[in-house]
Amino acid sequence: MDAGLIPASLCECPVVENRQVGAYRQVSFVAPEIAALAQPGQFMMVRLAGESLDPLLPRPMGVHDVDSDLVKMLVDPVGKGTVALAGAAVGDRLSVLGPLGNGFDLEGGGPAVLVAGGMGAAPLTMLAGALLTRGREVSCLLGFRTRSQTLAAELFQEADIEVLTEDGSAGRQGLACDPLPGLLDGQPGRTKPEIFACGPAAMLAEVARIARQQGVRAQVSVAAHMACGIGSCQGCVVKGSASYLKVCTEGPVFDAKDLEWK
Amino acid sequence: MDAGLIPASLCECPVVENRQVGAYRQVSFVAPEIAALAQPGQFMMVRLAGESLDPLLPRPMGVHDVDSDLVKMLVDPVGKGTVALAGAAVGDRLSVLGPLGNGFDLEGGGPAVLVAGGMGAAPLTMLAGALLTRGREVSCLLGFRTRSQTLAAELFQEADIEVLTEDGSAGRQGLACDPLPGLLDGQPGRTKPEIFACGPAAMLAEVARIARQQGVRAQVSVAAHMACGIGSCQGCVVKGSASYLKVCTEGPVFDAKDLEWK
Amino acid sequence: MEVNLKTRLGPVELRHPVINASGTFDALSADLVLEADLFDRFPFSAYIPKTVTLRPREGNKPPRLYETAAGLLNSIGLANGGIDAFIKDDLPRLARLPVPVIVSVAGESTDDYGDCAGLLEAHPEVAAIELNVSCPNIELGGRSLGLDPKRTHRAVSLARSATSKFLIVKLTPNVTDIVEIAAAAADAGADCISLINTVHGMVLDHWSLKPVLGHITGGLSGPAIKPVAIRAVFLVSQALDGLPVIGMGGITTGQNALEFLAAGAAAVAVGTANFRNPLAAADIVSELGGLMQERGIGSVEELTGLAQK
Amino acid sequence: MEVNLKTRLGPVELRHPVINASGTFDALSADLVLEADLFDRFPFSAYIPKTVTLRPREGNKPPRLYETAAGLLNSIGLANGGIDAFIKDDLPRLARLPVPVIVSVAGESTDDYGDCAGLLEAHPEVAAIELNVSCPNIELGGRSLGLDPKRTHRAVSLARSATSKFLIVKLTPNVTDIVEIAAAAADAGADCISLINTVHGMVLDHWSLKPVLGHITGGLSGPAIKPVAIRAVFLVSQALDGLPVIGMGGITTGQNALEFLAAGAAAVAVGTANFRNPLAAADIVSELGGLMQERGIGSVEELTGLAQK
Ligand SMILES: Cc1cc2nc3c(=O)[nH]c(=O)nc-3n(C[C@H](O)[C@H](O)[C@H](O)COP(=O)(O)OP(=O)(O)OC[C@H]3O[C@@H](n4cnc5c(N)ncnc54)[C@H](O)[C@@H]3O)c2cc1C
Ligand SMILES: Cc1cc2nc3c(=O)[nH]c(=O)nc-3n(C[C@H](O)[C@H](O)[C@H](O)COP(=O)(O)OP(=O)(O)OC[C@H]3O[C@@H](n4cnc5c(N)ncnc54)[C@H](O)[C@@H]3O)c2cc1C
Ligand SMILES: Cc1cc2nc3c(=O)[nH]c(=O)nc-3n(C[C@H](O)[C@H](O)[C@H](O)COP(=O)(O)O)c2cc1C
Ligand SMILES: Cc1cc2nc3c(=O)[nH]c(=O)nc-3n(C[C@H](O)[C@H](O)[C@H](O)COP(=O)(O)O)c2cc1C
Ligand code: FES
Ligand code: FES
Repeated sequence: MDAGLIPASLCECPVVENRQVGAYRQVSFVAPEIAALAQPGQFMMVRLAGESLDPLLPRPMGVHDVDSDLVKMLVDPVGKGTVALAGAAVGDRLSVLGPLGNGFDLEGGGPAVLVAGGMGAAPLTMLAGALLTRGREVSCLLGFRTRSQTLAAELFQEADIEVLTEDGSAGRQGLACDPLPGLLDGQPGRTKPEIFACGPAAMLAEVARIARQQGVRAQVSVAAHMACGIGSCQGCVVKGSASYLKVCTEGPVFDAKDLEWK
Repeated sequence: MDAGLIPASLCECPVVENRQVGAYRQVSFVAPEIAALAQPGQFMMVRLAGESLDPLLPRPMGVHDVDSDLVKMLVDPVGKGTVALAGAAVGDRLSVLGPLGNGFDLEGGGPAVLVAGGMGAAPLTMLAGALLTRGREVSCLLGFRTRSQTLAAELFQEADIEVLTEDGSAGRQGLACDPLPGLLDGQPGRTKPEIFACGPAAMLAEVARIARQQGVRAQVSVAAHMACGIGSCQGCVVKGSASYLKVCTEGPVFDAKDLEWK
Repeated sequence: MEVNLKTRLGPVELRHPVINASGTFDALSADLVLEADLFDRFPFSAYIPKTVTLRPREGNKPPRLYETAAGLLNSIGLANGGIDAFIKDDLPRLARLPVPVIVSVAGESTDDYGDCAGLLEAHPEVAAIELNVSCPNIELGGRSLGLDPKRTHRAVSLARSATSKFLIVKLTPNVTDIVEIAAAAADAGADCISLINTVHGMVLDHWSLKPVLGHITGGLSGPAIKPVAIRAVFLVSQALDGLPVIGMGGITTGQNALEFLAAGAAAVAVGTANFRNPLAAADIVSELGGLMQERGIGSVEELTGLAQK
Repeated sequence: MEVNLKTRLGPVELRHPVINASGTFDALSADLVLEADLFDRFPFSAYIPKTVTLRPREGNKPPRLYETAAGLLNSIGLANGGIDAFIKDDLPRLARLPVPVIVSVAGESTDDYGDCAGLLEAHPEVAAIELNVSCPNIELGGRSLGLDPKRTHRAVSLARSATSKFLIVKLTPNVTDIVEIAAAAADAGADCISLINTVHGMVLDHWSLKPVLGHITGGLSGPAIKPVAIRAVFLVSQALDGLPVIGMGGITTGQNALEFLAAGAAAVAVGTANFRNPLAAADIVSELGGLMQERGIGSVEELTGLAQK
């Protein structure tokens, strides 16, 4: 998880599609520079191009998928900025800075378990693809609040998937982490899997706890409010084991053991 | 020019057309209540419906024309608020409060001279129609900066029109007021015309001067920054001969003799 | 769950916590311009007319308004007909309102505060008095009185001696330490603190590059100043525990009102948002009720000060 | 017409009037993340790194940021590695920049200002020093030093005795009378006043209704505060005739920069707008040139203070 040495660029990108996927909007836009460079787990700073000062700043959005010149993001409209992005119409222009952040480290070997909570599934589609390409075995645990929130399993076509919902309305009832200990132990003679996780803070803390307990490596993608996305403002920090770490340039993916967990 | 006793209403109005007219945008929207009540010279407080706080407030816009359920405004995009209104797309919704203000007093008799500078022509279309319906003779002096700014003469179909431009690129060279003294005197035995004027402050001051000199009545529609449009904020005042007058409720049309002119 | 929106400012009972900010809603003018039944479906739970002064004031030279990013700059300058005309002409008409009337007064000298309060004392239609010690657009020797704790103390003391009515003091945020000023007002006998008046500001004309406002500088209101207002409400209500606070500054939604109440206000006032929509307060009240329900907050009393706990 | 965009801050010559606001652009980090030639086409005419303090500071507890209406609230808390590390690690790398470097320092005690200025004195790469007496996010006995004219005077005097470099003092707008503070700084030997640092504010979380920021309160920046900043620049540059002012607060366009210069600034700084677009300053500079041309204003000198004439 080195600071990316690939230069990020700022582009004005026309929106070519905006469709509903589960409870989210999947927005596709033309961004050849970003499409060429983006790695799983990287993100972009995105806003509607134009003069309006409300919303004022771009929002961090994971690279959900790349399809030749197109970049796709999956937007969960939780507040002012994401509502504006989710409403981008075909033909609208986005101001996009990216790709940013380190992305996941794919160099490890052995099987991979991907754990996602809610929108955390967004960046994992690309990751699953990249891991499969490298010949790694991939299983996914996808947790959601309820059926209407679940992300279509088609997002993870070739991987082995288990969907969980808190209310049991789809897949198994429970949280994304529930099956994790079972997947990690009980496989004598096999390399222990590496964990890749993205989701709410509480889920990541649980992933970190399980990983430590089982002695496996966990790469976690964490969220933070961001202003700049390029290391200028020091606004996006999380507590590392020694000092504060900038999520935008030192993350958003961290080795769980390098962070402080409450 | 009594304070309107007709109740104004606040409506969300879908835009059905937005077309270029001269250098301006003519935006038509569905507003049956306003269409039914609006009088020449009245205005509306208009903004794009929605949550964005920039622009924050509605802008005063004259009622340009009414066509059964439709109301039309003519927008000169001079700043943030008018640029947003000029960009309203078909299907967008406007938040509209109106009709507001007193409008022109149509009760006088005799011929009428309408004097407009630039966008000041917008409210005079309806006025010309109303005066013609009342059997009054109408001549219009329309002044513009240059040819590209002139408002299509079709806006004033049945009236007698003279177009002037400052650079002579269309119609006669000069200012809207230049021919006014000639129209007022030199007609022995006839009732002196009444003046109706709308346009920049300097033009209105000149109209007031000529009217005083020639002893004719001039009704002038004045502009002011407005916040509320309904007499709440006291922000829109102009200096009357005795005290400050609120443009939104005591105007926007005043008898020129009731205002203080520098 | 039943949500109880009632609140009270001392003896003044309010059927919900949303009143208007002085100078931003003229009920008499709006009643003429808007639908005929405005007084019956009045959106505010109490009505505060624009600040009145002892003598009539014509107000500042126009232009008096300019929109800024998510804000509004104004320099009205307390244009009003004077307290005598107010008592004679407006008060009887306002008595028809279905809600309590709170009268806002400002002094052109410190003594005026006592005189104004004294003149209102005899009128039962006046439910409470708000002392505006904070208008940025009139100057007493160059500085508004609410910038100084001693002068604030004196103005409030004079009014306190002249009236037994519920006494609200409205403060300016343009000070180094607003808690110090609030404490001075409380010490002088204020029953309630109103926060905030507008923030000092100025704009230049795009083209001429000269100040837009006739008065050169003005007061900033609207969503732009909401964080400044939330902080003031939080700090003052925390420091003066027990004294009710009326919170305002940029409230445009029920969510905003919820936040001011959580910050420590017992009631909130809507100002600039009235210019976006003259009946905005009705929406704000119903949104507020819905949001309290969603969060399981049963009453305004329970909500007030939640952010401090 | 040729427009001359050059300006100067005392001995420091700037090729145009747009510099960055401290804490809003990290040239070393941006150089890693953005295109490889950032240093060659550096958008600012001088570079100010984030404020450094005598000892390292880890900064405030997150969350440290929240967007408000046309504004940004932050409580970074002067996170920095300390002045020794800055001089050793950063300064040599910054010397590669094609523009002068102005170093911003803040004290955790009044004496620190003198010590920091003294440590920078020996380094020719430092073109000027900015004393940040105005950070709202670190507290010296609860109050930032720039809130008080006497303490400001003392801090500036200490720095003045320690350095002969061009000395800029950056003030907070969160005071009753900013001209009084500016005069104290000038009297103590400041060569230039920088205006404004952020405005005190606070936000509550939509859902939990608790303060969002780990530090509870923070500083508001961005277009929302532009009217506050324009007023401060206008009043201070009028009062301290002759002392150059660096204006900032919400500048996002060339038009905005034009207005700050007209209000009285000799140079302007771009802060929050860098977060909308890290190369915003390049657009601002070219827009500014175009607008000056349109208005027939031939030089920054001619433009500075136009609003006051
Ligand atoms: C590296 C990274 C990648 C992301 N990828 C995606 C993505 O692919 N799709 C997506 O929909 N969202 C993604 N997010 C989250 C998204 O950026 C936030 O939801 C967004 O910034 C919220 O802005 P808003 O104006 O809509 O909400 P606000 O009104 O600012 O806030 C609404 C609520 O969300 C919380 N919130 C705001 N910003 C953040 C944040 N950055 N992280 C966590 N909570 C926040 C607030 O505290 C509040 O409770 C990502 C965040 C990061 C840091
Ligand atoms: C009764 C009335 C009727 C009007 N009818 C129309 C109409 O039919 N079509 C139309 O295009 N415009 C009309 N206007 C003018 C229009 O309201 C202003 O141009 C608009 O408010 C400017 O807002 P803005 O945000 O676009 O510009 P801003 O950015 O606010 O200002 C741009 C420039 O316009 C000036 N300006 C701003 N507001 C006003 C104002 N109210 N009057 C004069 N100058 C102003 C500013 O000083 C500045 O120089 C009318 C105004 C009034 C009072
Ligand atoms: C146009 C206007 C006029 C105002 N007049 C007064 C006034 O007369 N007395 C007063 O106490 N406050 C006055 N204020 C301040 C408001 O009451 C309120 O404190 C401030 O605007 C902040 O609230 P808001 O952001 O909701 O508008 C006025 C504000 C505006 C915008
Ligand atoms: C995230 C952030 C960090 C800041 N850090 C500093 C700082 O370290 N030193 C300082 O003097 N000002 C700091 N400021 C204030 C800015 O330099 C500037 O004075 C203020 O933001 C107003 O300008 P703007 O509206 O253009 O951002 C910071 C502002 C922001 C938003
Ligand atoms: S978002 Fe600015 S440093 Fe990370
Ligand atoms: S616009 Fe508010 S009183 Fe006229």
